[in-house]
Amino acid sequence: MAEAVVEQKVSVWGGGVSPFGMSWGKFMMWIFLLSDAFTFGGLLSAYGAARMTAGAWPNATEIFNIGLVGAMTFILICSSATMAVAVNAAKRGDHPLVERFLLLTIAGGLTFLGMQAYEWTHFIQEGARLHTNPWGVPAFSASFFIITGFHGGHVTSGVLYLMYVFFKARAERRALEDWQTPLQDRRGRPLYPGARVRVLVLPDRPETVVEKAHPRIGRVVVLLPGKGANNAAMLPADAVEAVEEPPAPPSPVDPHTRAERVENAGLYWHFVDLVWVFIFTLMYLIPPAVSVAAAH
Amino acid sequence: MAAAAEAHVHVEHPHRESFWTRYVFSQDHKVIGLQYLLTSLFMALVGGALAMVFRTQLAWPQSGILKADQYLAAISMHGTIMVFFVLTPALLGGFANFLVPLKIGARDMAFPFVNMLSYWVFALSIVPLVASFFVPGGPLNAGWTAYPPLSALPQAAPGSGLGQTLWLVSIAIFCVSSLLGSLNYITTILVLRTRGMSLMRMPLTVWGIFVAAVLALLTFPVLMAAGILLLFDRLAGTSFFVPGGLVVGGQVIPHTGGNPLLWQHLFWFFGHPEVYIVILPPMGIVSDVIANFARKPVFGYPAMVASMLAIGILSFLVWGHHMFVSGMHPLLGTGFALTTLLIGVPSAVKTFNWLATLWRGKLYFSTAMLFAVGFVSLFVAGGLTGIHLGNAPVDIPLHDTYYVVGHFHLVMGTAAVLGIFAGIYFWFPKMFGRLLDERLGRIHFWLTLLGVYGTFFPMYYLGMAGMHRRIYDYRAFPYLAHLQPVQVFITLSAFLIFAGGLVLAYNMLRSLAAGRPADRNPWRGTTLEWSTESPPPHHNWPGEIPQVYRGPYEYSVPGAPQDYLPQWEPEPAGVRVGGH
Amino acid sequence: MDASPQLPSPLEETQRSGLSLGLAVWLFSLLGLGGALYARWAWTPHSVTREGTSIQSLFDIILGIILVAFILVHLLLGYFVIRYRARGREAALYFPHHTALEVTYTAVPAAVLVALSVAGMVLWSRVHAPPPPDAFVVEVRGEQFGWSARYPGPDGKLGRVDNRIPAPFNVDPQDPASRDDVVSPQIYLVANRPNRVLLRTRDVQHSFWVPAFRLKKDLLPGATTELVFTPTQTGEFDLACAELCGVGHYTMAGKVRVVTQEEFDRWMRQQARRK
Amino acid sequence: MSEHKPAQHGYGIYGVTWFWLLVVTVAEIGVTLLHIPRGLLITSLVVLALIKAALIMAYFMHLRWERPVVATLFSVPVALLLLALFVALALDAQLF
Repeated sequence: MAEAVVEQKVSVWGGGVSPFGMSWGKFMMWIFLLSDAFTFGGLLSAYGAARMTAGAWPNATEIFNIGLVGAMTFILICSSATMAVAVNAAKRGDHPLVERFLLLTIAGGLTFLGMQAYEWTHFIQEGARLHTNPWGVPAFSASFFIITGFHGGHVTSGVLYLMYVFFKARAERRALEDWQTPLQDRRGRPLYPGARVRVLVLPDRPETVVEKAHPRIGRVVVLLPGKGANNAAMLPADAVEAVEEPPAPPSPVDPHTRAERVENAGLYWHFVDLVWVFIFTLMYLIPPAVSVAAAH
Repeated sequence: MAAAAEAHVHVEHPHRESFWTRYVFSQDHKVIGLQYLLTSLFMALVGGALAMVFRTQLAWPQSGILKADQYLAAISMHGTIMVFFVLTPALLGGFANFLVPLKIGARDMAFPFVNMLSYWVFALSIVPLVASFFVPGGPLNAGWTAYPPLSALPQAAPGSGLGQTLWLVSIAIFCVSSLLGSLNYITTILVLRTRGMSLMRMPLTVWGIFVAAVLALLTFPVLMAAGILLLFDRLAGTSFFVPGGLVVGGQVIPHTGGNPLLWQHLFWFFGHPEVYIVILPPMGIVSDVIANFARKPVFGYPAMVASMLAIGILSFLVWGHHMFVSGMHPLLGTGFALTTLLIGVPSAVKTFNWLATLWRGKLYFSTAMLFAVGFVSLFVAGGLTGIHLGNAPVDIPLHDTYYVVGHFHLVMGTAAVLGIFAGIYFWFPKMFGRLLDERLGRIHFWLTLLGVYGTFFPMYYLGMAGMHRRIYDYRAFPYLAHLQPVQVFITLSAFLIFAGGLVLAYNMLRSLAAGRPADRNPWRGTTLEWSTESPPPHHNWPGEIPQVYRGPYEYSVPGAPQDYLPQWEPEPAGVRVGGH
Repeated sequence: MDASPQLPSPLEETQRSGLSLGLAVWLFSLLGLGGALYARWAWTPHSVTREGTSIQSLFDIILGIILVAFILVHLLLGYFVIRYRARGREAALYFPHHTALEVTYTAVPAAVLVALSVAGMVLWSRVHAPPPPDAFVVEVRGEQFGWSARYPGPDGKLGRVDNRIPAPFNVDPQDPASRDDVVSPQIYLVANRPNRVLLRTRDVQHSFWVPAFRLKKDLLPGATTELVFTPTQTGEFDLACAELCGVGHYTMAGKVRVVTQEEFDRWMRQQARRK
Repeated sequence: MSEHKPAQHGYGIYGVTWFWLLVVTVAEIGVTLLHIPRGLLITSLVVLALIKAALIMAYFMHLRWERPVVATLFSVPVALLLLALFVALALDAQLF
């Protein structure tokens, strides 16, 4: 496999191709998830050990509302599915769809967190604390709070991560739209950022530099010379005229980076779902050999 | 990912950087590597000084220069500092950062920003550790392994108060730093190799760092999980590690239902791979140094790589040999004994390959070479007794005695340190453009070698006599009291090692200012780091990154114009290079 | 590529002679060998249990093997270092691999290590064999920082203990099985019959370590561990705590007395009378 | 780095995966309500969890479309190592 790497494309930066056939960012996300799997693995095996050490254990299906937990699982699976659609859409370049499904995923994550907060509140009201609980098995509530809390922390950071990706995707789509439909001056010549223009409405300052164009607003931001960097004016497009036409600037958005950002966030989000599969099974579903009831 | 893309864009631009971005919050792998290396060398002085103090106490227990709790604090901090703050960051931090991009032909790490972050998170983790010296009760008393309940209950020892909590916080932060570092090393090595640098053409140092980084990536999280649970036990009253019904110092402990073996399993699941994290990179460094100064290819390069991988895989499955007398299930003892002895096979292969590399070489004894040969000797001297300790029944009398102390200090402590020293003498000219002084280097070497043998061989003998670890005063034990002269001998030898360290510090400072200037390739080496200037410029090569044409150790190829064929030079006419 | 001037290589000027290093390697290995043999002969306690003697034999066999390997490797290392120093224009041998040699020195250590590990497994299962029902039973309790022991009385049963009970040895006085238990700071074992030492800690982890027995076992908080072995010699032997247990760890020295059955029975009758 | 291929499948596969994940989840809750022996129950729960994990990794995390080496290296060692850790812990938990 390594020999195949040799004659690949060349850049000043250099660098071959990963034997795993993926880019740096995605590869790093994967190995980060491997590492994180071991954090959860450590916690969950500690939970298993604590449970077996304790002998008797409360029956989680009786304490927690399994309907609610089932619904949480349902929500998380749905959000994983919407995320998968967003990733696929990003690969196809269907960006409005990406944004819509990212929002759906974020909504799923927030719903999950809300339900978890409700579940915690309920559990705490029943008398569960980190170091004690009415069932007389301290490790039961301790491991519940720590592990679901750690997972909830992952969901929270996942939601923040997805929000970042969403806003970045939206900003990039807008930047791209700006770039794809450059503003035209009143003679129909394209106005790229950096174009020198003649300002028609300000006869005393005939030549200025366009710093930025906002086609959707239909206005041009004109940087006025001689007045300092912050001296800008917003003008309608038909108030300017291009003096010379600079070449089109490179695209502000790298399609590959753009798709991959969504894909990496997706990997993280699916991983959080994956961990929940095991938490759901090990902490909620598997019944104890000897169960204890609350000492009310 | 974004950071790397930006770095890509900036390649051609001249760099205007302030002092802060250039030397403090630098994203240049070479600066970060040196930051790591110098920090860990400084920590080595701290950890070494602690050892000098408690060795003095042991040699002359009647002197009482330490109190018993101070003694325990000193040994615990010595272990912690040496493992977490010297060996790990010097190798998977210092050398990994400095060497990986230079050796595989990359302009920088894959994620320079994450790289900078990993150093500063590491620096942050030192703060609570040092702070623990100044809190009531002092630093932890429970040893670097911090076994609960001793480490979980503030009543159990003076250092089990705030000092222990700070220790856990420090280690948890360190785990994060280690994660950030490993992500970078693994990604960089797999993805950023230059044209022609196939996996089987990578220098063994890179292989060692790669396998060590994989181990760190997968085991530090488990330590972090254990540390989090222990913090909860200490601060929130949970009972993961503390069983019910304990009475400490007349006080009934409120915890119930915990399992102290859980900590031992989680800790050693990390702890055993950790010893390979600190020994695999020096194995690579020593292979590079020996090949260079023997002017000979490393013998059996594929076997060297295979044995590193085998050690890496097996190292995950041997952790239980630290627990043979802990009362764990006997079945586990059998399994762990088998895997532990199996891991001896690749270690033996590596030793024989180093010997075969020396055979009929053309040996130049620079200081780096002296340390490399010393490494081989210590690795053998320490590794062989692993056959005793890995054999479950034989471990029973030896466990937790000085036999173990001698074993691990030789095989993963001082051997790794000698590997680091070899690396410093070898790459100092690449780091700073000046050579270290060879005469001072030889003084450093002989002090270190004499000191190490004098310190750790007698520890085996004390272990055979039955001396158990971590005791402040052995005079209550008649079978140990008469061995005090041995203790004095050990302590005097240990002073030699520390003196050697001071010589190195002086040598580095002096050579930085007035060392002999070095050209690109002072040692006439073959690997890519020698193809660029000393020290290398920002982004490592002024022009294009060199392409790689052959394996890393083509020394003394018959028919070649000189006795080394660098990886970056195209095939000279009329020479057929074997190997890879 | 080579824009900067090439300076003379320090390689040409480094020390060539490996004589001192080679001699040092030889000297150290011989000293190491001598020290190991001397320590084995003069300092290692003579084993006074049947299991300890077997362990010691396996230790000795392995010691022999590793000392041979140690000396061989160091003889070669020292010889190569002295013999193959850089001399004149003679080049090094280009010798990157040799499959037969490599296979040999992988297979031989593997065979030796597997054989040793099988021997170890056999011995390990012997040391961990379940105790025979007629074994002599004693319970040893460790605490910060001392040892005490309890012996079942004529009923052969040890009563319930709970660390929180302020009675001697934390024995529950309510439990009828504990009435005839004898509690003492003296640890007695009986020679020439299987002894089952139950190990219990009151606070943190300790380790029961009698160098002359060549046996050791941790005292695990929350559980009872045990050692089963047969002492072969009477006498008084030193006991130490081998697991760091706090500030007074180094003061946890004790004695274990191995006595004949008659002597022990006599002592038990005395204790019962005193009660 | 690697050339960017557009996804070769439609969105339908996610719907199908989503459906089966829900079916397995319902089955998981369902088996806990049946009165079957505990050993069998635990086995079936673990098997169902592994099926879910495999579905998520294969289709949502796209391991089915990565090189086989990726799927192997990123799942088998994790599973084996964590299993080893868990077995060791489970054997020792019986002491208490």
